[in-house]
Amino acid sequence: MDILYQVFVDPFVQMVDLPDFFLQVLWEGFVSGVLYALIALGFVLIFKASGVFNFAQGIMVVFAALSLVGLYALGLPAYVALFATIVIMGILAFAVERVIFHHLVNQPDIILLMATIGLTYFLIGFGEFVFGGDPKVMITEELGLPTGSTAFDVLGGLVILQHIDIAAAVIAILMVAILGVFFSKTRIGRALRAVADDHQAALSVGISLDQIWVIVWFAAGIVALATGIMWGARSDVSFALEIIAFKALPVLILGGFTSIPGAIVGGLIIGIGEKIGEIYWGPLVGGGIESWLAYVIALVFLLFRPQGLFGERIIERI
Amino acid sequence: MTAVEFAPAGEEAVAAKAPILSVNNIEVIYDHVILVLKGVSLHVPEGGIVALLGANGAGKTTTLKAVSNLLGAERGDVTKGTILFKGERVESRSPNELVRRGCIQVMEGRHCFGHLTIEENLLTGAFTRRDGGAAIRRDLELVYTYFPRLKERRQSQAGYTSGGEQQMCAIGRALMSKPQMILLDEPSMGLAPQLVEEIFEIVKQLNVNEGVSFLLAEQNTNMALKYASYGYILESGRVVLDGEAAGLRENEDVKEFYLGVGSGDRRSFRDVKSYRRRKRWLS
Amino acid sequence: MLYREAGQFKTTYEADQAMFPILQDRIGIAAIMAIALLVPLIASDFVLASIMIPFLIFALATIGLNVLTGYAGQLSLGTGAFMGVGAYACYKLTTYFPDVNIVILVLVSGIFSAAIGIVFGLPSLRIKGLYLAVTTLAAQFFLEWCFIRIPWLYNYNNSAAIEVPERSGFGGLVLAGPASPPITRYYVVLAIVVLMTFLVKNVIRGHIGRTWMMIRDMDIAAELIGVRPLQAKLSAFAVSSYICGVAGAMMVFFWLGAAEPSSFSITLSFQILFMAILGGLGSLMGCFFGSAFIWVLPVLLRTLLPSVGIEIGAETVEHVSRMIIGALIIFFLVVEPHGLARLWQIGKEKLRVWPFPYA
Amino acid sequence: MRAPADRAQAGEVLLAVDSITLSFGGVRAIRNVSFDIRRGEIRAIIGPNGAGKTSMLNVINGFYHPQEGLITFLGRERRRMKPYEAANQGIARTFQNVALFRGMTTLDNIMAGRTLNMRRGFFWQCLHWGPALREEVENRRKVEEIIDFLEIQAIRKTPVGRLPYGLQKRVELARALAMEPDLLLLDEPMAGMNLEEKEDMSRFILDVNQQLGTTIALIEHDMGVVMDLSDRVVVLDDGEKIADGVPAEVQANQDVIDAYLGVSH
Amino acid sequence: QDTMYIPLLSYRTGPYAGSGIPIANGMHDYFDMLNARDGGIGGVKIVIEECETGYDTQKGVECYEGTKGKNPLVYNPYSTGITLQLIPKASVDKIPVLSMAYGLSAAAEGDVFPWVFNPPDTYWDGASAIIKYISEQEGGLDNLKGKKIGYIFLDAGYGREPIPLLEDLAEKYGFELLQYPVAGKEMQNQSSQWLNVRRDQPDYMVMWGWGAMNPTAVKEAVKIRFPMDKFIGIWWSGGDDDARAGGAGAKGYKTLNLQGVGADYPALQDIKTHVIDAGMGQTPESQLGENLYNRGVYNSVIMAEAIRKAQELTGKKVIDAADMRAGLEALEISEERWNEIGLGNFAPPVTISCDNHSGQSRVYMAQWDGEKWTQESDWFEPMTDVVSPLLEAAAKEYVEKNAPWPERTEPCAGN
Ligand SMILES: Nc1ncnc2c1ncn2[C@@H]1O[C@H](COP(=O)(O)OP(=O)(O)OP(=O)(O)O)[C@@H](O)[C@H]1O
Ligand SMILES: Nc1ncnc2c1ncn2[C@@H]1O[C@H](COP(=O)(O)OP(=O)(O)OP(=O)(O)O)[C@@H](O)[C@H]1O
Ligand SMILES: [Mg+2]
Ligand SMILES: [Mg+2]
Repeated sequence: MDILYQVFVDPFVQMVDLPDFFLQVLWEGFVSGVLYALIALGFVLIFKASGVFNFAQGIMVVFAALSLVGLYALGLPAYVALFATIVIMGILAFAVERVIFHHLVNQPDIILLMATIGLTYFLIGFGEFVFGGDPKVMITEELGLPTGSTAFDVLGGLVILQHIDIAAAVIAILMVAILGVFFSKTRIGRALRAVADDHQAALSVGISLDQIWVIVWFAAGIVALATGIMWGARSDVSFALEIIAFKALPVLILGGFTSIPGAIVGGLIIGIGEKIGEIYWGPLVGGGIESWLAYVIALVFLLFRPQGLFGERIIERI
Repeated sequence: MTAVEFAPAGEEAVAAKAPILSVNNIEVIYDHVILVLKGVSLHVPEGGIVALLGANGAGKTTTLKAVSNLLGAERGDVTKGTILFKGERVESRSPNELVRRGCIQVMEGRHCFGHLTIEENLLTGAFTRRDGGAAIRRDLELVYTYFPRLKERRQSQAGYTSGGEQQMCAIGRALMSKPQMILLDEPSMGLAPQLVEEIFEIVKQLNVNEGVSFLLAEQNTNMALKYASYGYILESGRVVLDGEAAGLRENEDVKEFYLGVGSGDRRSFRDVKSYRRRKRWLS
Repeated sequence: MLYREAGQFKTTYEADQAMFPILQDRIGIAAIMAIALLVPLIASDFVLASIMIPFLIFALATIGLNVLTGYAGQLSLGTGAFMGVGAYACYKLTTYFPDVNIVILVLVSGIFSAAIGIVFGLPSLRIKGLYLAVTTLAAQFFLEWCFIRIPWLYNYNNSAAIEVPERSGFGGLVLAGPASPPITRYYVVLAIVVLMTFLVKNVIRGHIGRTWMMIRDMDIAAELIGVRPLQAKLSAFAVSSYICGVAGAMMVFFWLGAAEPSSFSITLSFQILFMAILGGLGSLMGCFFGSAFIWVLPVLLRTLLPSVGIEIGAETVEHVSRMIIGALIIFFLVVEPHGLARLWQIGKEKLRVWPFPYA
Repeated sequence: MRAPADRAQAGEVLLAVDSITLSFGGVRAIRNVSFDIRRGEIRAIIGPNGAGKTSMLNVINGFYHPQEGLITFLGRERRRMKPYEAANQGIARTFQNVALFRGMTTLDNIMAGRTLNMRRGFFWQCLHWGPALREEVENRRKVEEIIDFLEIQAIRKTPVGRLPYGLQKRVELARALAMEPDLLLLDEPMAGMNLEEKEDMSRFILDVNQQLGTTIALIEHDMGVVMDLSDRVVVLDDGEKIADGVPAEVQANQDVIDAYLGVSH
Repeated sequence: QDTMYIPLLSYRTGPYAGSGIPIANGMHDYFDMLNARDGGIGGVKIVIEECETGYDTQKGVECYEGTKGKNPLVYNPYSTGITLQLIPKASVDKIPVLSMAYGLSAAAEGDVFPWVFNPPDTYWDGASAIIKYISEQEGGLDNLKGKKIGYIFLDAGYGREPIPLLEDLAEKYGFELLQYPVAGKEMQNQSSQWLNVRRDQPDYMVMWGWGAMNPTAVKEAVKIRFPMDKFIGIWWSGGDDDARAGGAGAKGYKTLNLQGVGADYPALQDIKTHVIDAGMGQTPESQLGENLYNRGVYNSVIMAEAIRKAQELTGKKVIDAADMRAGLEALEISEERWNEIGLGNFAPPVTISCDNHSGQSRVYMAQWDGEKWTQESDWFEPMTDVVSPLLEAAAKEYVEKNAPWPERTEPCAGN
């Protein structure tokens, strides 16, 4: 009886008891959801456009952020460094296409996945070689991003909003909107989806895989940069960030690998769900359930919709 | 559809026109070790329809893929020989460049984009075109008049359409690129008899009205030789016989093995009593 | 010329279905076994303890994963956790039964991870492909969490780590624990790995293995032929987790000597997955190639790089070796996407037609 | 040999589909179709593209579940079955878009058809010895018979992914035969074959039908093949049945000519 | 040319590199300086070889196996996880393990762990010192009753090590201990933990963080407006970069400390001239004198002094691992000795004995002033009286759990 009370009643009592705190939890969940969504967005871009599950997205985030901070440390002004980093991501996209995917047309998904894992290894080694392993501080202010926080008196308590978090949310939503339109409304967007379905057939109708891949990898690179800036501002820039990328997996899966809005909705469900779960139910089992709760949430959704919330229907026909 | 009077181009006509495609003595190896084409040469005259015939595994698909440069995706390589399209070497050109230059392939086994709708599939065919939305719309309507069934199913995901519908979609998609040369791999496969005829009529129409050249890999020899001007017969990766379509139709061996009109009338499938190990041109 | 099967005729289906139908292969395998047995004579403790033992253990874990992913086509990212289940099971078993031979306990502990594997395999009936990866990831992170949050598993040690107590058997040989010599552990590991590989090979070439491959290649068609998908998938999960569990127990008892929860983290899962893919999915031989590539090569690079070059820092060695590994992974995939095993196959086919370049 | 019309009258009803209706969202693929298949006959299903032929086969062996209607197989009525149950009951099939196990060799693909006949448990499988080996060899013998029958000895050990299309179709037939079915469903077995190969294939189909007594349902677009081989033909158009009868009847039916055959036939 | 060989299991890559780099630099540079300035120790050069572990236990063990054939004098695992792995191996291979102020607290019991050393203090000493400090802030141990003390820690061997002691003290002094574990892979994503902190409103926060966990925690604490002067890190959570990440808001953050900070010591100046200015090593000049860098130097001082002691005891110039063990066991760095080696006032005297391998030296509280660490309290003793019996009990328990654990056979050489 007691246990039932603790599981089914008490958490809600707590929520009502401290409504300001509950709001804060929701906000934190929202913010981490947005950040997860940003990482997931990079994955979705590449997956949607080429059927490649880009394992290297996490490391690209770190790589982009490190380049930015590193270039700034070399004495470049912040905006020049930002521009130079975008150029670097472009070069990376080009190199990735030339060296790797150009040769792996029409290979099974898992092979492409493996290739991105190889890329991950390479980028980690290369990144640490160039930038060193010590954590660096993100140049938030120099880039003109807001810092500081505002506290609101609501419901008899304080809700503290970090300005950088608000900026992150705005940027993420903008990106999702732009990319969403790009994919569904343009000629290139259609071609991208065709490539993801069947490389060989896409080639046969004259879609240039090379070009397409450079475009999406570049776009993913820019998303990675945005992600890197936002995450970097929250903690700092180091290779530890790479691990965060795993959080994007349940988001992706929940939203559906191919859906851009799915990334943001999935991100929010996961972000808010895991915060609430951790804060209100976590203590019952000793805390730390955040590490797997996201996956379990995703799993539950998947049992009802095996292709994720917004994913394309898995075609089963014979 | 308006029927156009059609006569196979005469010998002089073929000779007069320069070949739009010529394949010279190519060799293809899969997976580094499996030699599949052993010196295949063939020529498609500008505005001609050439049929490529042969048993299963003879290498028809491989030949077409070699031309359209899709072998790379199957880990195959052209190791010898040259391929010229409109007088230019194209072995090292990427497939999309070839499409842009006007040579497109309809792949065997449909290969529609399963998650895209039929209409989106057709539109991807126009990817390389730069002549504006209106022209593309017009051609889309044209494809729909060729294949009314596609219009009915235009909003369905291609992955869920029937085999024949997918075949139509694949052909229609190729037409959308406004090609000068189409490599057709088994266009009639899985189509209802009526449609088979219609497809060949479309081929003929495009050939006559728009001057599109065709290289046609086909098992329906009867049809193929009826519409083509010239034919090549492939056996185990070699060209074993070639000639004017009319001439091939009269060839005794061709009649026996490909047309089924050996001596006298059509045999009934029921009457084929034994699996005769039949004579091959090679072996 | 050397590698020809011409003239080797088989008169029975038994002979045709033998594990190594070609004489040269039989000679080859005998040679490899002989080398494996003789390695300790020349190898230093370091080679045994840090190269050979982990190499074999990883190869076994890779076989486990390969059963699931390579043969049954179910992508799993939870290998590390399943290995952990085996390790903790073995640890608990030896706590309760200190006198039972540790080798037996290692083999028994796999049963526990098989059971857990089945539970996490249940969703595979509905969820497929990359989406299934999430289930296994849930398993990975949930189990990892359990390894920390259930102190009973590590006998309430403060550090949440388990340490291998000294265990002997087979007439007084010290098999596990800090005092056991690498050579003993090497032979034990070798024996287990060879035995398990043999058993798995048998299962693979029988109808159960075929069922798995059917599910992998086209699950709908398999179902229409009469395969029960649930049974087939769960059996693959069970066998795979069993093998991974045994490998995990061996990893702790015969190699590391101790483990913390983070030893079975997602990193381990990925490491094994790399080995499986790079070696070649759906090939047992590939598992050994993959393990050698991902485990042995970096160790060699780390030990060799400093000795060839000029003075470079330890971390530079690490960076460079990572870059090299990454580049090599890409290189091999570009050369042969189907893994080292396929490369080997092509090599053999080339040999077969030698001196001609192709058949 | 008996005349086709004669054969059609004989034999009990092996399978009957009764008022089947199947729709996917808005698409009505099959509308209220009934027909039966008698033991020992070759029953052709023809119709224009998208008529619902493949869907019909899918309904019969349980891959699609019809919204309405009943299936009676071997005297048992059912609304739906699981695909593997259908296989258990003795229904085997080939597929329009080749559905071979691409990662396996020809031999393994055909052995896969024997899955239901192989029951040795895990223990013996591990050892691959004793009963397991005996069972394996027994089944291999059966498979080799089929391989001989279909003349595909040369490609026994070739991975099917490398085979040309026509041979893949033949391997698929072999796999279906390996199941020793009562009812064999063939979905366009001769698509993409030239005449010679079609003749071979016809021979195989007839032999299967006559020597093994297997009942066959055949979808095919080559009218020559259909008319020559089949005992009775059912014609679907746009999901509806428009004709049913012996080949000659069907061929003369004006609806069929309009919807499917076109004037020239 | 005789040399002595010391492998350093360092990590300059991975998520813990932020803490690992200054430590490794400090350890490395001190020996480089001795080699350059004095020609080694007792005339014998020290060969230092780093082996990159990435804070990964597997790799750590591999480093150990790979180097143990080269006659190493002593191992510095720099990871509690790796230390735990090496403890049983060390007594078999007869190589001492020096886990300076980390690792297994119970290893201070020299009778049970003759090959393991953890001077100058164990984690339990550290935890007790922090509680003692808090009690002083509150005006006495009695005032701890009813207080809430939060404990945020890296959920690994390292962060879990002090929990038994903290629980013990909580019971004894009646304060409530709230635990906030941070999983290794969630180090940079601590918002849940800090939300919980915000809800629970603990009076003090104690942190056992390492690597990327530290700067993130400091930032989060600033974010929820936790009073920074009530946020106390263990000595490993006191990297200059860790505090710097919190920006202006981090001012007031405290860390327990074992040694002085800043470069105003003759020995450190020698490092500057002989190593950094000479272009050796990888230390950027700004790092010299930072807290974790000096910690690395301290670690090397302990080794160097033990080597000297061993040379003295055995009369040999080139000593081996067994001699090193004896040297460590007889180690004594008195105030004069600190002065002699150019590190006067750097740290209090350290004495190790055969039965006490830790020494339980004095510690002090440092505070971040927004730019650098400053000494906030006097040097004070940890609660030795409480900790000692617990250590003894823990060692006993370890032996029971790891039966059969070898009896100590090594003779006691020193004092
Ligand atoms: N990817 C591949 N790898 C290895 N061998 C292949 C591959 N693709 C085709 N082959 C081999 O090449 C030969 C020719 O195949 P191809 O597909 O060109 O024949 P085809 O004439 O088109 O036959 P079909 O009429 O059956 O389509 C066959 O023997 C086949 O086994
Ligand atoms: N799973 C499905 N989802 C949606 N529509 C489907 C599905 N399966 C079949 N259809 C539709 O049902 C109709 C009948 O399809 P079916 O495959 O049975 O045709 P068919 O008679 O076999 O044609 P073909 O001769 O071209 O193979 C088609 O229009 C097809 O698009
Ligand atoms: Mg073909
Ligand atoms: Mg069909």
